[in-house]
Amino acid sequence: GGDAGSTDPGEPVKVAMLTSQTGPLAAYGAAYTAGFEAGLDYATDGTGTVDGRELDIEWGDDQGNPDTAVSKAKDFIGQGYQILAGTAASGIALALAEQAEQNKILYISGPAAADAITGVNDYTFRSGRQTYQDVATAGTFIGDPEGKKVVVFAQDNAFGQGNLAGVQAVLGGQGATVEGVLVAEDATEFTPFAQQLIGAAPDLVFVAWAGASSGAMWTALSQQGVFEAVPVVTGLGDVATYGAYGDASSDISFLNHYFGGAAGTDVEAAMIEHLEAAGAEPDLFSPDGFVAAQMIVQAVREGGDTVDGMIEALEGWTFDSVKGEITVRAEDHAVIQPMFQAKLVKAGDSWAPELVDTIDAETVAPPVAGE
Amino acid sequence: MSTLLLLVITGLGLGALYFLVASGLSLIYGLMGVLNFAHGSFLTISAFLGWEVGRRVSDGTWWGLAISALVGIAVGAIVAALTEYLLIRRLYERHIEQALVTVGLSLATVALFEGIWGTDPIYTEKPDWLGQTTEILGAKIPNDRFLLIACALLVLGGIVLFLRRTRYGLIIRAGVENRSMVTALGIDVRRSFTLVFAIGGAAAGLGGVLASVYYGYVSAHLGSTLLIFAFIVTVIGGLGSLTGAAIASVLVAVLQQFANFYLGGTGDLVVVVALAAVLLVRPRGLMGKVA
Amino acid sequence: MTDHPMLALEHVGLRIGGARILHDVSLEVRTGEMLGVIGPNGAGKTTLFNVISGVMKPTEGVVALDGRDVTGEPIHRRAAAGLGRTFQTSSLFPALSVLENVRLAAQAHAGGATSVLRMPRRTDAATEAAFAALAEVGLADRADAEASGLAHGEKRKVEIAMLIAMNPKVVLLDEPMAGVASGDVPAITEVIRGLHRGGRTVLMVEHHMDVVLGLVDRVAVMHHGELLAADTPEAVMANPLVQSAYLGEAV
Amino acid sequence: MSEPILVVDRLAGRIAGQQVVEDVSFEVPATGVTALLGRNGVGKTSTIKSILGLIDRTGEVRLAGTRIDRLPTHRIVQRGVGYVPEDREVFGALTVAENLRLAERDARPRRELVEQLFPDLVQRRAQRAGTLSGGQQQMVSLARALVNENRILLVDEPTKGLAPKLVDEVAAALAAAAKTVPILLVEQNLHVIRKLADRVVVLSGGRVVFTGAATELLDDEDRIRRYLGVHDAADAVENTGTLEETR
Amino acid sequence: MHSPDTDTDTPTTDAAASASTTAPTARAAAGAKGRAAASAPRMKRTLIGGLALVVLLAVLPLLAIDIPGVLPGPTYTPGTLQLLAYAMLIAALSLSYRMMFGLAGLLSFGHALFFAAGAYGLGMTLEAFAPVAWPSELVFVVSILVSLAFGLVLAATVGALALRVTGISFAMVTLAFAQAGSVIIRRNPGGATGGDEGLSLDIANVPGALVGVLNTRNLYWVALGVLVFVYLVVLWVEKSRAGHVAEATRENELRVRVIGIRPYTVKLLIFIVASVLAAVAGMGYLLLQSGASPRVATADFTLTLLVIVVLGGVGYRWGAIVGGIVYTLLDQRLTALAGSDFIAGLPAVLRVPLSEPLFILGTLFILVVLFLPGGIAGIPQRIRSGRTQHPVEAEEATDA
Ligand SMILES: Nc1ncnc2c1ncn2[C@@H]1O[C@H](COP(=O)(O)OP(=O)(O)OP(=O)(O)O)[C@@H](O)[C@H]1O
Ligand SMILES: Nc1ncnc2c1ncn2[C@@H]1O[C@H](COP(=O)(O)OP(=O)(O)OP(=O)(O)O)[C@@H](O)[C@H]1O
Ligand SMILES: [Mg+2]
Ligand SMILES: [Mg+2]
Repeated sequence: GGDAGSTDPGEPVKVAMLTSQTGPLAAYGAAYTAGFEAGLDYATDGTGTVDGRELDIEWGDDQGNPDTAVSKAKDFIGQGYQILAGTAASGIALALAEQAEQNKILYISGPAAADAITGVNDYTFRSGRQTYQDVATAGTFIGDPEGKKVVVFAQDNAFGQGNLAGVQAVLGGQGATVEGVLVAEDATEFTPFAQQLIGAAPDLVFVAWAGASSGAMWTALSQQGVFEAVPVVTGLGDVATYGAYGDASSDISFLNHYFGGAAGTDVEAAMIEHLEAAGAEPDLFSPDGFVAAQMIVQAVREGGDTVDGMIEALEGWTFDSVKGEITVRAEDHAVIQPMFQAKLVKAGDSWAPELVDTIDAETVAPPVAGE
Repeated sequence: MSTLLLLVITGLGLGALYFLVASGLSLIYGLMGVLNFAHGSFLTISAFLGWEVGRRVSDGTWWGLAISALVGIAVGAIVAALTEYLLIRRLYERHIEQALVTVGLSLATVALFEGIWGTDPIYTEKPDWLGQTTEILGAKIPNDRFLLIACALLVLGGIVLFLRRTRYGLIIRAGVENRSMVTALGIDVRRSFTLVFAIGGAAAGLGGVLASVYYGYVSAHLGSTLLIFAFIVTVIGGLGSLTGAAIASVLVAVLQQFANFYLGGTGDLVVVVALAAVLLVRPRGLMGKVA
Repeated sequence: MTDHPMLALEHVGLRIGGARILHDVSLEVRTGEMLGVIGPNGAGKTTLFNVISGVMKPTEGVVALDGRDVTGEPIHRRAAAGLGRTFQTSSLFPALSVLENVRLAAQAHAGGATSVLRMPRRTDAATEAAFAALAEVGLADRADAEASGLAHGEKRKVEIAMLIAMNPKVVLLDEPMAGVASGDVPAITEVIRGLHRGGRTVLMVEHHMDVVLGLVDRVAVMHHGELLAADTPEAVMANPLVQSAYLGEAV
Repeated sequence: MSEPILVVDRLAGRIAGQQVVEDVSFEVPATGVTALLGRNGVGKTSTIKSILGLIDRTGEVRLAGTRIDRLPTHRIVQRGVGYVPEDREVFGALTVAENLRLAERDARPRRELVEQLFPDLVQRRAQRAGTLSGGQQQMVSLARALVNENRILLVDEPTKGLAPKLVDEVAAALAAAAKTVPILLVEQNLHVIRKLADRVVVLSGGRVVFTGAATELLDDEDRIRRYLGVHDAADAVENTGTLEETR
Repeated sequence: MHSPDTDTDTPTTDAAASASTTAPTARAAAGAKGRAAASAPRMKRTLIGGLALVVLLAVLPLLAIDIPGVLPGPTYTPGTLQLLAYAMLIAALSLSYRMMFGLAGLLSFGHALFFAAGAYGLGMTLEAFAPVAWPSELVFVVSILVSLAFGLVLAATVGALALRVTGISFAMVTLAFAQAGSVIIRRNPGGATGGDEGLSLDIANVPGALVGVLNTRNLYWVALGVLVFVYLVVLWVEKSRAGHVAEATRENELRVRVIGIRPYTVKLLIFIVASVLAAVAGMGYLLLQSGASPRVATADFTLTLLVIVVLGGVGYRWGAIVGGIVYTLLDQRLTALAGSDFIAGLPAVLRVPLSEPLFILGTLFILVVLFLPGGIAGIPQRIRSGRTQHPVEAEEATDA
């Protein structure tokens, strides 16, 4: 039983935030959290209240473990929380989306990139980009894809498969031949695959890689001379991974969701100022937290006290954010946003990203899910 | 052709890495009957401390690497000896409990490493030569594989000599079977046990430093990823047989390479299937002694 | 009655690696007979028992139990067919109680031993049989003790109680008196006699010659894996080879 | 009489918290064989293990005048104590040769002596001790103690499971050894005791109930019956001595 | 949990004799078998105690008991019920694992496979049946039966093969099967398992009463039902003749053969029963979590079970239950502790380790293995006997 479901106007609005504070994704969790706090500050003008109403924000640790996340979510929902946000793991985000639908609450997922989250149900929104947008960004690097051969070099897991599917849809749809070289997730030796890439003689190699093995993978590509043979593109990860590309850094074209300083907007400046005041640095997933905060404030401000009202307030909403103008597409809740192209340059002992180009939000907008 | 050669030689390199981890595991299991789940942690802590010291002395040079290796070996030996002294010794002849204690230790230490060094991998520098390749029959072989193979051979030879030339092997094999009878022959069996742990730990320590060269990073999970393969090769090779572990390391790694490349990335699957198949046909592994 | 021997070995041989452990052993034991098996240490007596009970498979020859060829049968099948044995060093279920040790033996014999549907009870037939067997060897008061804590002599008695509870047709006893205090020898001798009195066929390896000679109908002599003779005790004792290889000089 | 080699004073021993040796005091003279007797389970083995520190013990034990009851087992043994355990306790996974090599403590172990005593073992050097017959294992166990020079031997039921001929041989070997080293012997075979023992110590219920010259006990039917439970002394002797008659 | 009776009819000699240094865990399990047929009044008492406990657990969702620091909220709140239900399912799983490991001495590293088989089996069957036009209750029941059959076949196959070897080889063969299962689940063949992202429950044919946070209470009762069911089956098997033979097999396999019983049959039986029970717990898990994640198929998860069983006390059936519940609560609560202000205020030497829940759990576990060989369930016994060395005899009979 309990008194879940009723919220009195005037009472604080309860918001549950679930993200990794420990576990393998703790670093993403930290960036998201810092971004969220900056965003909340920005969207509420430093008051932490919306139209005089307190936002009562409760944080939970999902430990990168879906079971823990679901348990915590149920706990929150049971306590009457109607807004849930966060998580960087797609598996967890999908499980939470399921909870949101079953219990009719608002859920805004975190940095989790899976395309499947978009349009999964009416109650689920996202605050970050999705795989499709990454891929489409890369597609813009090679000019007209018609007749070109693209090889996707990825890990054989949901992330890699998703990227391959994305490339097939985006660039394949535009006339490119797309092949995948998928490597078992636990493989540690990439030298032969590097050979295979050269053997395939493509016009572009799209690398979708996450996790610790990326250093060894880049070393292998560089040692076997892949960069001399083919242009290589991949997504630029968070600050901690800048060292992973090693000598290959300067040879890779990076598509990028965000890095500190990429956007040059006023909102970004505000965010960075706030982050630095809090002792944090802007990073890949700072905007995701920031946007989530903006969306929550919007939902509370315009949506009244019903979940349906909040959904309505968010659907089709366009606003200025860190990366520029962002639209929450009404049909499937995709977040239409600009993307970046970047390169790494040597800065003393380490590497730093430099903006090459900003790709227009519409250019990389995913097709409406389910259509 | 050059792909085949590449697969075989990189397989050998990977096998060498497996063996460096498995050698200590096999020594400890074969002689003492302790299934040491904390072996991965010995490796990880050695890699971290080796890196911390090495990069301060001279980052990315041979000199720095040598320092790292020495520190890694020392740390591995000390941590392992302490583990034996503080935990394993109290549970002698209770092999299940010994294994359990090491499970607890690995849980706790991995968490601790995460707390200290964070969850992200920390990328490391290595001497330039190790990052380059040497061409053999048209295949560009990364040089660090040669280093791995050389070290694995050294460790294999060293441990075999230790077992052949000293009484320790004998003492420990007897001690595992009947500890009190060994003491009743006037032998201090505890010292031998600690020594074996230390040697196993030292091998893991060296393995840790070399693993960080191979992967190009150190992380709290460095050991756990390697440990499972080390277990597999130890078991396939035959528990307690060092040469068996060496042969199995190579077989498993090469098999894994080929399956990953030609059979759609099924390396892991093939390896576990091979494990089950070998054990069902030869329950004691390839070179296991008759129990 | 039966026209075949209870136990028959035909040209049984066993090699392990290059070593010849048993060679061309042929032996027939009549129903109800008690046969002593003697021979120097390492002659192959225990191995013979192992081959009969199925713990080891002979590399040559045939083992027949009650007229049936059992050479290829696993241990448990032979046991179920009525073959019971003890071990040279006591072999019990150390963490189980004495009663439980014996009851398992009784239950194995009664059938349905591994049924999940049946519960052992204080009052069921197997438990009663176990108590009876314990009473017979004089251990009824130790029924609840854990087997691992028994003194040596008591363990030997539990082994025999397990045999009684199994109610086997053929019994193999491997050195039942080893380590038994002189004072207890007569009592265990009596128990063995009781085993035999029930009409069972008994084979016994024993180095206590007085016990052997006092009990058995025939004595078989093993030497270097071969069966030298199986004859009356008097004849065997008179055999010069037995004297020189086994009995040795008088102390 | 010269000073005793081993003095045991108010020794008590526990296994897993249970008292198995209550309060045992006796001495082993510097020469000859002292037999430790008693029925099954009275604590003979436990007494020997207490002396060696293989089980928890309290009380005082002196070897040639120095206290050894605080020392760990291996140090006690290194002081020259040879031990032949009750159940042979050979290392089954090791070969015969390895078993013997492990036992060698002295710089010049007495290999020839052992080889001469147990020629069977020479043949079986490379066999794993676990596959030896019971009697062969007993030989390994004895050989492990005899291969070193010792100041005392603690021997627990050495003839258990041996064929009569070998019983004689082992008895002879022990008799020969006893010429140079004192022995504390646990034995059930009265015949062997009669032949070897100079003195006897009888245990009952974890305590010493009798000490004296061997003849004092063995010639007294009443004592034999009382202490060892043999109902008829003649029978007891016969038990192991039937052979002469039968032959 | 009720504590075992305080009266003991154990003769002292027996008690001490049982404490050997070699196999304390196994030993503790055996303990009171001689006293197996405990006196009737005692059995009645424990029966009543057990019933009372189940009834108490059953009415918990209707009460408002708050244990701050242990439970996240009062017992009627969905969060607490969810946590307790999860803990009970883990307890049920541990119980099945204990039957294999503690009773029959089968150290498997692959038990997680069967839990996953239950969870994924049911999830995939429900999805496969989703388009079928039968009444949804029927589909639900049929799906459960199909998954049970799947678990059974899988268990029989794996068991029949793995039990051909013993000891560490057995552990490794089970590990190999479980790894293979885990790899396959993660590979997401044909999109059936959802790969890394896990499988989400298709609720089309799941009874409405089991869906949604408001119905957590019902899921709690399902979990309690699973736990009681598993407990009763385990109790039954352990007390049966087969259970006793399994125990004997653990002690001395050759001896079992020689008295005329084939150990393989009994071991296989125990393996299959334990595995199917694990699958049942897995189904409960799928419903409770509205999905399944590949984590439950990993060897790490089996290791967690081992940790739970040992933490609770291998020698005691209710040890597995206590272990499962304590572990789950600790796992959750330590996370809360790790994030607390108190920890954040500590100096780094203390803060870093203490903010890692797994560090605390691992350390705790080591301490239990070293100093509490009977596990948590063995504490009352130790206090009573006042011994510090090893667990002596488990009063198994008393919690029956
Ligand atoms: N694997 C093996 N390799 C070589 N020889 C073996 C092996 N197994 C057993 N033997 C030998 O087989 C012979 C027979 O042993 P067995 O145990 O049957 O003797 P036994 O007559 O029972 O002797 P005891 O009276 O001493 O118990 C022994 O000499 C033993 O060493
Ligand atoms: N591991 C053990 N655990 C518990 N009690 C034990 C253990 N070993 C021996 N005991 C007990 O200690 C007592 C003394 O045993 P010990 O072996 O010293 O007797 P013993 O005189 O050598 O007997 P035997 O003639 O049978 O060899 C016995 O009552 C026995 O039950
Ligand atoms: Mg024999
Ligand atoms: Mg004794």
